[in-house]
Amino acid sequence: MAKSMEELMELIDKIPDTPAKPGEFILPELMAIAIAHEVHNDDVVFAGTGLPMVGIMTANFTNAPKATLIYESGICDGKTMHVPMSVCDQRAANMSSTLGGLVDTFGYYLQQGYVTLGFLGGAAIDKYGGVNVTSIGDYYNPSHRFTGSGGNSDIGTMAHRVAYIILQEKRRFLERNDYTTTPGWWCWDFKTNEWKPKKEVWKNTAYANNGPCGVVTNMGVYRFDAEGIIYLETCHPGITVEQVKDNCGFDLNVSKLTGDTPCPTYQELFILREFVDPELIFLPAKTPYTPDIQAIIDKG
Amino acid sequence: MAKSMEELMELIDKIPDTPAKPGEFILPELMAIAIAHEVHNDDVVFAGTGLPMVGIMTANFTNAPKATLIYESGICDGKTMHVPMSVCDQRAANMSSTLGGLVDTFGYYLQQGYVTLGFLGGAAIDKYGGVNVTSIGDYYNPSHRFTGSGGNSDIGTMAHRVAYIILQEKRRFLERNDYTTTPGWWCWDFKTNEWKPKKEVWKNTAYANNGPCGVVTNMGVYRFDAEGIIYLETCHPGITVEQVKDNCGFDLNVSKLTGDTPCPTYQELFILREFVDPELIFLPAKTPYTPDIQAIIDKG
Amino acid sequence: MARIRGKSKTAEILTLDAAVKKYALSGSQIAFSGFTGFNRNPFAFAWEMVRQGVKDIHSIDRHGSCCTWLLNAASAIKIFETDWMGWGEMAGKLDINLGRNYKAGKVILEDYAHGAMAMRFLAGAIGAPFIPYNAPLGSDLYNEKYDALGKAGLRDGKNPKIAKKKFIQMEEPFWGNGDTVLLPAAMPDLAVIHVAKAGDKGTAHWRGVGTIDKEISFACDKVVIIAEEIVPEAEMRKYPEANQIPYFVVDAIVECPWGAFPSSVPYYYDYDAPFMRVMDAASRNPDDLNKFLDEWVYAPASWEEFLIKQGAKKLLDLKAESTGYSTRMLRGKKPAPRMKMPLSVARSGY
Amino acid sequence: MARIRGKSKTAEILTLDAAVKKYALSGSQIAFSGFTGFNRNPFAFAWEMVRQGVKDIHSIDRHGSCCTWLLNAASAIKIFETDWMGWGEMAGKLDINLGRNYKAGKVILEDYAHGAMAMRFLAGAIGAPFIPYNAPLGSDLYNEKYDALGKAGLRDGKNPKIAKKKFIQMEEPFWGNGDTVLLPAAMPDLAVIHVAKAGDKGTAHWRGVGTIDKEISFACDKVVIIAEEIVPEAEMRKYPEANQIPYFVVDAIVECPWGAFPSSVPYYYDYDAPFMRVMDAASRNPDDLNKFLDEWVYAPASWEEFLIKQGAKKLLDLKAESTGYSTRMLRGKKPAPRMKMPLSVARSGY
Repeated sequence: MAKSMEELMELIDKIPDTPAKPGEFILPELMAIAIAHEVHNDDVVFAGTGLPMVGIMTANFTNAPKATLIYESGICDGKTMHVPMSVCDQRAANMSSTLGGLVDTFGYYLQQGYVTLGFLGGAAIDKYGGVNVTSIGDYYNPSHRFTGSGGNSDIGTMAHRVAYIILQEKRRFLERNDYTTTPGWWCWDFKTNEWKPKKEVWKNTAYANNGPCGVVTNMGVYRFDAEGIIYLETCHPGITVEQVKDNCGFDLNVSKLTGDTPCPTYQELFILREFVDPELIFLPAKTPYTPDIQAIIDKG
Repeated sequence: MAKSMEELMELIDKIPDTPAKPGEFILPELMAIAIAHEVHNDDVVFAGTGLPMVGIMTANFTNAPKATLIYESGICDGKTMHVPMSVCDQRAANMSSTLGGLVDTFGYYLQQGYVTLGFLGGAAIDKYGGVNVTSIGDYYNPSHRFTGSGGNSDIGTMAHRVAYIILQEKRRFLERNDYTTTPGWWCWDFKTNEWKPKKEVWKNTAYANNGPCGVVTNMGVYRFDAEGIIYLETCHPGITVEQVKDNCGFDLNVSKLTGDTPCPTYQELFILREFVDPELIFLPAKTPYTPDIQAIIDKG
Repeated sequence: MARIRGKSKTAEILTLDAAVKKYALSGSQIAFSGFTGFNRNPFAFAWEMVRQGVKDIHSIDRHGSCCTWLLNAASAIKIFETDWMGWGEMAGKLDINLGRNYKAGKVILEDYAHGAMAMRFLAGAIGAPFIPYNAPLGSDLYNEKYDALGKAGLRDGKNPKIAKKKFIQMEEPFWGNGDTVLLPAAMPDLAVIHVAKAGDKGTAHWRGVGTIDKEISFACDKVVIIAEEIVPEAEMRKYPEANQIPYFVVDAIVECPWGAFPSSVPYYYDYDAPFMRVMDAASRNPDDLNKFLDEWVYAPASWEEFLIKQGAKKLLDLKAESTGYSTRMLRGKKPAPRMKMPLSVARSGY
Repeated sequence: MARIRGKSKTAEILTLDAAVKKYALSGSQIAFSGFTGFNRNPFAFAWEMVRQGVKDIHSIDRHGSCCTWLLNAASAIKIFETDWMGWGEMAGKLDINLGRNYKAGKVILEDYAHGAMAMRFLAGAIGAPFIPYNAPLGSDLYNEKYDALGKAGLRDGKNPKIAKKKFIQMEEPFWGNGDTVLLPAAMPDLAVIHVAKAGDKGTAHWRGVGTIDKEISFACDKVVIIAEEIVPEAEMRKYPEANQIPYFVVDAIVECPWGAFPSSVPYYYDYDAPFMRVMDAASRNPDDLNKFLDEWVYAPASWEEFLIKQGAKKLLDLKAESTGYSTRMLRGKKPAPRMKMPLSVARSGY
């Protein structure tokens, strides 16, 4: 009765590529697809473990089949059959173009300027897209100590564009971070002890114009204005602007809101559920399909 | 009638390992074996194209079978069957341990301090073992322009010991070089414009105590004293001290002469002729064996 | 930075026990192979270190791993100089034992970033004292206030393995390219590298994801290779392009099948996510942790006993298929599907 | 130094003729693959450059090669920034054409050393603006008087490919390790890389001796791959560990069998020492040289015609055996012996 993967592949184009309705998907699915939509077909993408990885894998199966996926352990353009649990999972290396190492990914690819999009997580973010994955409170005696940078500070500043996924809470959306792991559009100039636009601090370097292009949270999607200040672009279906503002530690610009975050399409959800994470490693559970979609699947 | 290489291999231990007499070998053979004798069994040797390569290959077949041979193109410990014409000849890579590249050999091996012996050529040498492979006369308008450093200046200063092969002429054995490609035990300190012991110029660096340990010419073998000044150790058979001094551009210390350069043994010559350069690429011609040696070979 | 060696190393073949005794000295600076908790962690070596009571390790690394998890569990790490302090599949979360030891003031954390540590090991490997890197200006990683080793007074030049500065920001002098950051080379005492195969002379090789194990091997004073199998050196010479480590950097070789468990060795076996969950759960309170250590670290008579205790089913399930990994191991809530071709290739080619 | 690219490159498959026209611009800075005249010199590309009359090349390299020999023969090189100016088997001697052009004031020579150039390309590849190297203090290579590009007024910052200084000597600031030398990154306009195989998407691979072709490919703005054969990209993905160049650095792929002749491509064909002797002999006087260029460069209608003119016997003799090279080609005065085993292995093992 269960269909083979090959039979499921045959079905993809029969599943309507039209938006599902709220309630027909869960929040991690919406977020994974929102991440996927950040990827362009001509991107070289460098993604972190977790939902970013799930999102860019989905993109590689949907809207950005020609995008190059890089994993920091040294994997270039793996053609993945099973979702990796980590950036150095051999699953991610399947049929890759080259298998280098960290010097390749952070030196030859990233610092050399080949990476066009980084997609990363964060524990807290400031108004200018600066990210903290290190600690809250006094650095030497923190109230919370996180894992530390990993590739965050490298990828977040040397990729041409960078986007983040962050859990939205008042204490995570801040005017200023206690510790800036990865500077955003504004940052400290330690030479003059001034808070400045990053373009000035990074003057004349090749990376001066790189920076955050988007943030996906559990409540909405954000962009940055010409001054490098974050604003709300869309609210996830069912979330109000008031709720968003209540979960933000600074006076958030909501004047550019364009409406709701687009719902994932049935086809996107089908791919995500059947081909990206059918093992339910990152998705908490398999959401049932609506009866009409299930009918298409059953009919084969 | 001609013997196979395997039959010749069987003969090696039957050929006496006693010194041949002058006239039973040619000068390049003497020099190649003199080079071979510089190699220790626990050396990591980095050799240049030409006679150095022939010499260390011979050492690998005779007195230093466990020595590691490095070629600058990235070859580590090739087990060579046919003499390479160049340091990037695939023949040198046969059954090697690893095949890296120039970053490996000059960075990971040499600058890291793993190379114990460098064996190099030179166009001219100074009294302190400083070598010129660049130009004679005004650098910008030279009377002679040579190939330039290649790996000479790197290997000649970062290998623990370094030895050179140089054609001995008055204009090539000099008090000071017109251009120092590879400094010897004394060199210029460009910061103070003083000629100083290298140990002072290189103070506190890891390489301060590395330097030339020997020179092989067409006339003799040389060493360096505690002050870093070259002296004659042996004259090649048939060469007089007077002839050596006549072919030296400075007042050469000959007080430590120990006698004649040891003649190659019959076994060494057999290996050199039959296994190292039987194609006559670097040796000008195949020297006939003495009748008793030839008899051993013929008898098989 | 260069160490001038007057003669070539000769690798000796040792038992796990003897290699730990000889090379894993209390107080020394050690780097382990692999990346995160998933790939070629020399776990058996760290396990034996804990059994032998090695202490006060200065761990210098690109990640937290199964090795550092266990060393932190046994409070054997005094300085953790790294860039990502999670481990294994507990991605996104701090290693709990590390957090506990840090809160108790028993460990110094020195923060860098993946790229920065990769460059520091590259510099160490090529014998350069430092390397310029586009370490992000304005990041607190490169804020002098947050130099933990400096604050602890350990940058006084007395320890030859700790640089006098965490970093130096300087104006780029060749191209007018703004400011750049110099990072000191990493050059630990000991590299412990888990590989697939080693020749009996020391030439070593692995397949699959790369990490920076070649760089680490060259950056360290001493190198211990832990191999799934030791084969005749001649075997390794058939395809030298595939070998990453030349024998002359190797001090000791240890044959230890399944020695990277619970991490993976591509083409040999997969990682054991369920066992990593057991480890993580154990770390949540000291009693459970002690029970775990007693049961899994101190009780087994040998590494082989440890593996036998894991059971045959696990060894069967983890054995790699020709893809380099296993689809028989339950990693999430559902079994892995069998696929004939990646979806991206099937739909869009290369 | 980094070049921020807003999108991925997509490699296009071009003819030799079209690739030279599009990428080998007069006046540009070019690096060729291989090492000396013996290994993977993209000779067909240089040959086509001369035929198309490309001029004023700034050649930045680790060696003289068959490519630079031909470009010097046609006086197409204006700046030669390298470390070894012999070529091919004429080891130990300056390239005669280069010497003639230098004497005539038509070319600027900038001297470095192999290790220095390797490090400069490594820096260029990893996007670093410079790299510290133990460039020997007291060597005239690092004497400010002998900075030829500086003397020619070319270090004024106007050419973005020429650094403001040849080198900078500085005190090592992290370890008290004496003085070290900073070398500027190499970051040419164009890399021309001859490989064994390329996938039709651009992933590239070679076997045998390594050189620094991966570093060059990353250090340059544009990358042209000349391949013995273009194969389906899927073919290249079966053993990704063996691939050196990921497709996203490649701008163009040219299929050109025997395109590295008279240098070798290990496992494809050997170098042609006799033809290199013909080249060297021709360079000894201008009439012979012009005759050589007419006969071998300008007259053939195509690279295939050039190869056909070499004759079938040569192609048979040069074809590599399973060792990666050929024992049928007469290199010296006697033929190569057939051996079953290297003498060192037979007598002493590994």
